[in-house]
Amino acid sequence: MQSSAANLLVLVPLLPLVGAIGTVLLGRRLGPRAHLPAVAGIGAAAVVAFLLLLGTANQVGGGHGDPMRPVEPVEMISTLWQWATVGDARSGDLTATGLEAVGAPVAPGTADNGGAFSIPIALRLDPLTATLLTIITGVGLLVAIYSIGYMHDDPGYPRFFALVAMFVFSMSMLVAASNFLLVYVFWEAVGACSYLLIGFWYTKPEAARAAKKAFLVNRVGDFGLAIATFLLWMTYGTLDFHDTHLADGTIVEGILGQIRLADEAGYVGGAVGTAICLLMLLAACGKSAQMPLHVWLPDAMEGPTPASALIHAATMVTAGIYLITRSAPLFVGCPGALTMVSIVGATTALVAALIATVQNDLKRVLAYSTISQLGYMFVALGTGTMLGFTAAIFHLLTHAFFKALLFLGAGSVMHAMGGVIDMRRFGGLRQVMPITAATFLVGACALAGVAPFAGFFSKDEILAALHAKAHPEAHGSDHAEAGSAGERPRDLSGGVRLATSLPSRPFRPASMITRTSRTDAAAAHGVSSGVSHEKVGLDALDHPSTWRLLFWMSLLTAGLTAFYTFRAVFMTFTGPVRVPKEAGHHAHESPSVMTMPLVVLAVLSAFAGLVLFATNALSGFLAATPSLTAPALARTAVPHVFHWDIAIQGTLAAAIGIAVAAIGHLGRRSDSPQMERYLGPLGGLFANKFYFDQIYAALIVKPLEALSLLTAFFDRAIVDGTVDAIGQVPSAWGSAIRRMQSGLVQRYALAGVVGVLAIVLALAWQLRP
Amino acid sequence: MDPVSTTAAPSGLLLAGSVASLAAALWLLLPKASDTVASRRLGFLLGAVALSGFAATGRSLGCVGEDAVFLTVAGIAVISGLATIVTRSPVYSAIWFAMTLAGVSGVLLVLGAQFLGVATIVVYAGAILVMFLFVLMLAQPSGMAPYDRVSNEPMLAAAAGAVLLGLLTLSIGRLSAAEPPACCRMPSRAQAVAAASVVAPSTDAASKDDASKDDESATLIAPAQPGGDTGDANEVAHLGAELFGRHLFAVEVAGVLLLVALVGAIAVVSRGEATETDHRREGR
Amino acid sequence: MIPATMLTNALLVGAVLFCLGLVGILTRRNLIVMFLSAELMLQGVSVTLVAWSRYHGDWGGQVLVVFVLTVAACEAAVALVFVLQAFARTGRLDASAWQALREESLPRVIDHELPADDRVVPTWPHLSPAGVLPEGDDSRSLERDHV
Amino acid sequence: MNLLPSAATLAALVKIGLLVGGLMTAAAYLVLLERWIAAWVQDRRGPNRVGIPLTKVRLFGLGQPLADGLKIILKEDFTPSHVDRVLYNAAPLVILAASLAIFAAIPFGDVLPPLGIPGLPDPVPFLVAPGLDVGVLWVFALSSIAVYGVLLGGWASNNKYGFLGGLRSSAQLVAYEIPLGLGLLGVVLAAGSLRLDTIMNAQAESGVWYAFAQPLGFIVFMVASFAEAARLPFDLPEAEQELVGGYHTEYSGIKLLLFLVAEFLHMITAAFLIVILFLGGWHLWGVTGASREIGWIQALLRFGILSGKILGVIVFFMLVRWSWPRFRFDQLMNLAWKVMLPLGLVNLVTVAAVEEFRPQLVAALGPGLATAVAIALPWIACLAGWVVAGVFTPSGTDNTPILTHDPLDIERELAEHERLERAPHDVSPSELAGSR
Repeated sequence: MQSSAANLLVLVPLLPLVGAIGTVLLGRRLGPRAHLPAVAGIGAAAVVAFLLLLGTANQVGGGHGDPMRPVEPVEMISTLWQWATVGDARSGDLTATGLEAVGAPVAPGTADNGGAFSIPIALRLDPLTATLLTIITGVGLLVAIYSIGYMHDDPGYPRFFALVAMFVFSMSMLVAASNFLLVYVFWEAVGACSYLLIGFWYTKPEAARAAKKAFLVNRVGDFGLAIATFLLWMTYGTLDFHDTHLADGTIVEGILGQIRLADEAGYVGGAVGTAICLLMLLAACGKSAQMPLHVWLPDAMEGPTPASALIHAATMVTAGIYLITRSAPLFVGCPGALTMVSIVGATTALVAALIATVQNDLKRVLAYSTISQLGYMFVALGTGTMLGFTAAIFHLLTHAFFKALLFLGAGSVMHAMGGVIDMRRFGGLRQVMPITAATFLVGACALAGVAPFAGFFSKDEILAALHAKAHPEAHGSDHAEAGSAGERPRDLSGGVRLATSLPSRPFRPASMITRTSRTDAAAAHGVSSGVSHEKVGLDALDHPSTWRLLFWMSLLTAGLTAFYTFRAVFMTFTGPVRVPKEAGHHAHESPSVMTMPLVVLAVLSAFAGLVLFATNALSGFLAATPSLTAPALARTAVPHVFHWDIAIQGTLAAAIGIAVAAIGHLGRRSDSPQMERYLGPLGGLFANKFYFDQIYAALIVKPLEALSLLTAFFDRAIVDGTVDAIGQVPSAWGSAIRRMQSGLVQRYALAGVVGVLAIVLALAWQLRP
Repeated sequence: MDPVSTTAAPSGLLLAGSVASLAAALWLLLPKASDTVASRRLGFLLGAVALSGFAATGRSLGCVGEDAVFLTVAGIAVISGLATIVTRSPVYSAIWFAMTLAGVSGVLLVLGAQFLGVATIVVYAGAILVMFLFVLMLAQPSGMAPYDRVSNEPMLAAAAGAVLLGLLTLSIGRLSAAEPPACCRMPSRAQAVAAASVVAPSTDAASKDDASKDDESATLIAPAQPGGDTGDANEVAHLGAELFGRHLFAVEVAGVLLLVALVGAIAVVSRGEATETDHRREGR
Repeated sequence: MIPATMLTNALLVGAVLFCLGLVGILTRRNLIVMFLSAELMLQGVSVTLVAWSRYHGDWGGQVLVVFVLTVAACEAAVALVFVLQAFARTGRLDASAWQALREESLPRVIDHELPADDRVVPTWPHLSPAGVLPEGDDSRSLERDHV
Repeated sequence: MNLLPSAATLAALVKIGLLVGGLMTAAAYLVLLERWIAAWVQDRRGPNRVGIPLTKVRLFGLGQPLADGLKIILKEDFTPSHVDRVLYNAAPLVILAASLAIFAAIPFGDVLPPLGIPGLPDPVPFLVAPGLDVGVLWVFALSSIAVYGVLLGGWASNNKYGFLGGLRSSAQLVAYEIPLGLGLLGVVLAAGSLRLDTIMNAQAESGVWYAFAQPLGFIVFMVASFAEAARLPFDLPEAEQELVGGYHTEYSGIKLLLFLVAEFLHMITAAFLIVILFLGGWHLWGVTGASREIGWIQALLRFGILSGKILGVIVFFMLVRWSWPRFRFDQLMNLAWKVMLPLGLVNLVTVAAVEEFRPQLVAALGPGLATAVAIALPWIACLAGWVVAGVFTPSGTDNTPILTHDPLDIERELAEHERLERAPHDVSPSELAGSR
């Protein structure tokens, strides 16, 4: 089973890669059929991924049902080959002095690693990976099929498909890799694919600028991931997720290996742990477009719409979610960092939703919506509970469906409108393109959280997870068995102290913190002093009042989401029929190759949430993911309950939003006066996207430009000047000496004679009696 | 004569003076833009001083009587050689070089190398130099050109040549002043032959084979035969035996070299002439 | 066999000839005079070789001089051909006319300061013309202007 | 050191005096002889009037050389203004000195009886430089020095006739030295020595003159000697009809005399060499014998025979002069390089082969027959060479000039001249010195 599954796993990235290479090689020859290798590759990969998903589900067993039952982690590793092996990468002293100086002990089981450093090209298959692979390849396949119609006239047709296939390959590798370094590599690879696809129409200045912007902003996050990777290796002595059984019988414990996961104290907290987690958060912010690094995503809409749907809505932007989910045990060890994840997510979700309310560009509405929904997922991740993680993945799944659907629908509109995407310039399109309108409406309902569409259930789980954190007492009964775990003797001191601050009942995650970095935790509560207070402050954020605020922010965001979604629907598809003149005479429904994926996605958007929620398949399935089987996490598992109160709150918020949108826009001309005229100064703030770009320009770009000018001057005038001056020396010598090369043979001979004479004289002087 | 001269080692001062005056003389004599009659006369004077200085440094002026012929021919050779390189007119240069050849030939005869002395005249003066003159007269019928009235770096070259001569003189003087090193000592056989030839000139073992053909006793045109050495009464025969005995292969190679040079010269020339005739044919 | 004094005498003569030839080949610019100087050096070498040969009573030196003569003859033949070809190209026997081997950007070395030709140009005897003069350029003289 | 001249030196001085006096006289009277022969050949009267001065005694005109000499000596020694004075004056001296110095190595044979003078060998050889091992080379060396006289005289005259004459002369002399040397080498090979007296003695002892033993060598040497002496038909250097007077056009008075004397000395030298090398020297079968022990009568006889032979050769020279027309220069060069050189090589190889296998021949055939074969083989080679040369050498069969254009086309001549003026370096030496 393992070997065959592993072999199949290799196929998932390999097939798109082959497709990409085939497209590159054969693209010109195939002409209008250049999509064939890529689509075939992605399609085959999708089939394989689905098979793997089924296989994994089979192995997990029933999967559904009792969350209290300890779940056996399901993990299959296939090591293809060793990429690089270094005998002793650590000089030895570094472990002794450097890390101790930081104050963080080397985690147990890593000191005997001897600094050996090896990078295996290892792929892993676990429920999380299988789920994501299915999403990636499935959505990728649909997008690729859609693109056949969308891109049919483009001169870069083969290039587009090669890039899409390459992206699917990179993304599959990213989620299938079992090593932080490989993750980093493919993290960069998807970034590169994203860059190339945003700048697909590179002759367009806006596209080129947007690509550059996306790339540069992503660099900030990538930098965080790089540092995090370094720190991980310094801390744990390995970068592997999995345990490695060496030939001599010893076991190198992987960071997310089952040995370390089983050990409560296996993860470093404190300064180092928090730093690692915050750096990972930074990386996730970059890739998943969270504040303050979200600015690239709206601009990335300059790329082809299928690329936007695939990369900037459904898959690549979820890489941050994946990273945090995968590193869940690390985050769980650092509650401050976890809380920061939620804070960042909630803030992003709210701000992006606010901005989205005033956007007139259909794709930009969807882009900000994406940012907002990703923020939602971050909020869920930040709860640090089993419910939160599964909710985030659940929302990721449903969001992939409905956001891809919405983007493709927007692309369909754009395709029909001759490239015009400004909602004010068209209207009433439901009569022109009914399939697009219907599927778009399904997607909008899903996004807005209208029951029983997919978004409703996933959003409900997120709100539930938040609510559980905000009101731990309300969910107390669900944590019955968690309390006994917290009373283990080694956790007692920290747990008791925390218990004093939270008298109602001991809070599990907090007790875990005290276990891993108890001195810091003690310092945070004033028992002892002398350690950094910032960390105390950060951990102190993990307070129900904070979570309460975050809950309400999320609820507000849900309402806003419903508003801007239906605003877009109403502006585009209702009211009198108007078509911009760029559309010409072919303002018609898109071809079936484009509408078919829409329909498929619409079906998925409509029913996936209900099916998954009703069967509770996803949470049971994901619980077998090794990362999520950490004891501290597993203890937060709750029985599968539908929270009516929260559902009602969410639905209410959505209904209010839809109602406001209907009041403002239903049946009106889309170019009529907008809602934002009631917003006053806030309208300007939203329309200018909270002045993020301007703030960045003023705070970072301008000083950097000034610094660049300065350094450029330094480089050109002083460094280059010095180098040139040094270069001038031999040049001057040369120009002086080459005057001797007059071409007159006699002078050459004279020089020779003089030289010989000098030698003879020297010899005579040496041999003198 | 005593092979090891009793005079002191060449004084450095004398040598330095000789070198300096030779350099100055050469510089003054070589064709330059700033030539005057006076400077050339001074040059000649300095040249004479320098040459006598070198001769004195060489410490070989002890016996005029026996070396008179040698001194004469050597003087002719050296002075003509100097004239060869300082004369403006290339034709005169060639004539002076012919004089040098005569002098060198004389030196060789004095040294007892009859064949080489005469062969030098035959080959050099008779063939090579005539060809040079031929070409000179064809190429430059007026005799003198602007580039014959200037020199290339006369000062440096004169200094280099003078210093080189000084070094050579120094080493030659040291050669005679010191005991001859082992490598330079006469072979014992040669010593024995020399001793025997002094006692009984006609019993030279080396010349016995040819004695039947050798009707004349050893009276040579070259008066300077120190020690009555008759070892070269059959000089040509010996040289021939040496050439065609030990060095036969080298002689063959030299013959091939001559042939190759001949063919090469004709090839280069006739290619030029071929174009000439082509040109003519075209013109017809 | 010759005594050591004769040896040093001859060596000195050889050295002088050699050095004079060296100076000549370095300074004189007429190609043929340069060759003469080279031959002068060869003469110096020949004298030296013969002197040593006679001093040692060994024939090798004289044999070598025979080869020197041979090589000189070859050299003269080939060199004269090349000199003639060179003359055909430049119209001069000037070694400095050949400067193509110089550094690319360097200017050609040109004699700026030539000594005045101080020789007296004699007046030529003129005969009264007889017969019909061919049509032609009177300024073009078929005579050499001077020796 | 005895400052008095030794007996050998004194003897040499005496010989030199005798030689110079005799040669000068001979040269003068050979001029008379030539004029007589010219007159005889052309069937007219030669000089027959000048006899003893102030008397009516004519003596068949034997006084003519004296009168000629006196006249030419007393003429104005005119030096043109445009000549290179130094070389102009040096040239005749060079040529005369070289011509005279040749005789230092030429032996007159053992023509003196024993004198018994202490310090001198017995008999005293009538040879200025006895014991010169390289006699033949000496002759060569000095005849090549003589080239300088011609070359420099022509060049220094600053006259194009003289210049062309000088160039032609040098080219001719250099070219014919090679066949001359090849003819000589056969003799040297046969005799085994470079010494002329040894060669002479070898012929006397064997009784076979080399003219008979090496006919081809003899012919080659003879022709080359004519060319070396610049006698007709090879007198290209001073071809009167072409070059006015050749290299001595500008000379007059005593300098011209020196040139003329040198020419005659060349002829005498050539005659001497021919006689000594090929005609047995003083040897005559049945008359002189080959012994080295001779008395006065024998010595005088030998001297007479030698002189007679030389006179005969000179007369032959003169007869040839008045019998044959002049060669063209290209024919001259063709003859040297394409006929004489190969023939000389054939001769040399034949002689070398014969000499190499002579011991085997003697052993196989006996001395008499061996000598006959040794003589017959070179004759066969000679005939074969003659035929081959005649067949394969075009210039030997076709004497008409190879015309590439109409020689009377003045326009073309002018154009050609202009072309040559524009690019004087394009003229090849042979073209300049050639028939154009």
